[in-house]
Amino acid sequence: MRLLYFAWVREKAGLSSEEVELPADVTTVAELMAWQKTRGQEFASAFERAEVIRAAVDQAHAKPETEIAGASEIAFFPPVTGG
Amino acid sequence: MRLLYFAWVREKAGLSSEEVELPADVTTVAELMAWQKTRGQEFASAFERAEVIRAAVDQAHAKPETEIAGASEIAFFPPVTGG
Amino acid sequence: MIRVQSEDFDIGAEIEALRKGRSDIGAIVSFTGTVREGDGPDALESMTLEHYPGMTEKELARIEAEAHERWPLQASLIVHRYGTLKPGDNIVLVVTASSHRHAAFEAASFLMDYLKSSAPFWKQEKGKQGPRWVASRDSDDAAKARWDKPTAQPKAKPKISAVE
Amino acid sequence: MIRVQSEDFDIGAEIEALRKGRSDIGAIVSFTGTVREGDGPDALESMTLEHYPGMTEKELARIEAEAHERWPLQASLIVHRYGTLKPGDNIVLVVTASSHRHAAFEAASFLMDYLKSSAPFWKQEKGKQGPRWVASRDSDDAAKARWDKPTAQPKAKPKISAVE
Repeated sequence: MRLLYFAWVREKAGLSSEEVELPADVTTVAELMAWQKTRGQEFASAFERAEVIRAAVDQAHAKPETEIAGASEIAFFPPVTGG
Repeated sequence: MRLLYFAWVREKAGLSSEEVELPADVTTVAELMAWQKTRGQEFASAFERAEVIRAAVDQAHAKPETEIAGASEIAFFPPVTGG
Repeated sequence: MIRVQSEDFDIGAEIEALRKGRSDIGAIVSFTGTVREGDGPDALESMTLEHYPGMTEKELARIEAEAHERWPLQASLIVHRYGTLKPGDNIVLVVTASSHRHAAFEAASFLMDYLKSSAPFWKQEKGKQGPRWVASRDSDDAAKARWDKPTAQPKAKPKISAVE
Repeated sequence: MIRVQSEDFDIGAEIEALRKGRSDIGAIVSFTGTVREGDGPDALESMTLEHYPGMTEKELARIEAEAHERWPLQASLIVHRYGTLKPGDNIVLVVTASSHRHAAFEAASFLMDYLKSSAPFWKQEKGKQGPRWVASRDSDDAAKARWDKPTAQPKAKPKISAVE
């Protein structure tokens, strides 16, 4: 699965994208965020305030409870500030 | 006093402006409209539906009860359709 | 700024002039009204706009000043044409600039609603059925009424045993 | 139509392209968002917009399609820039065309509110105090919520002796 990071989540995580194999028990966006916190200091810092981080599953806005089975691309980012 | 006419009021009255001496008992816009109806066939036709005709006293929108004493220019026209 | 003219206007150039040299604006809204051709027996060949020189400028300036009282605008422009226009031609341009997008949107919408109900212009359409003066629309008065400030209710004298 | 680009856009040319050869439109609204310089210690030197290529285009197209579902639009355009911009530069352009002025105004306002809350862009400001990610604003979410459709009330099962 491809993971993408934007804005300050990208800066804190120290990378903009990666390919990962997820543990079998990670089935929702919220579980994926919890798992991210366990991946070392940078990820712990990037996902420390997980409640303010938004996610997109296959390029569509997702909720914490959104299922990620079968997704090919999941992105994490701060609330958007376009326009 | 200068009187001006616009759009179909102008067409029916047959003129776009004139200088007139008003009778002393004509003191409001409504009275001026009533007087206009007495000024021959064209004016009777132009002011027949007086209730839909709007007036401006010295280039500001006026009401039937607006006083006209001291005004130098009064205009009559259909409801506006700009924009 | 207001202008009444028979010549066409260039929307892009007008917006550029309004914002030139400014880096404090944030939001610019423009409204352009154009002549609609219509179809069938109502199809237009041309439209002639008559106006009341002198009063038109006063009304547009008054409406513009009221918009600046109501919203924090940094700049604004109203350009209204008169004379004979063809389908697709520009009739009116309103531009508002603010640091807040909702102020810019609302002020532009307000300007158009007020202009439709207050600016002394009259449209005569020419088509297959001969010339026809366009009638004003109740919906334009209703649109203007949207912006009426709430009237202070005169306090009713309390009636004895009145139900509140 | 939507476009995501680093280059600047020409407001007048975009509006002209949208209306070219059409005499059925009547009302064209444009919104242009620009970089505000700000002042004092918050004064900007530049602003960098990052976005999510692929998702950005999908979101803009989705938002535009929703506007066309809600209002009778004859044409629309969203252009959003990314990259590094300076004070006064254009960021975003929204244009809507309709035969009804209120539809054009409302759709443009809707597009901007949705874009602010949904399009995956992030702004980083650079000024005297070093780079700073712009925080999202609750007021933008509230602005988007203005457009929420009233939720259909689930029909309650009739109670015996219910009062209608």
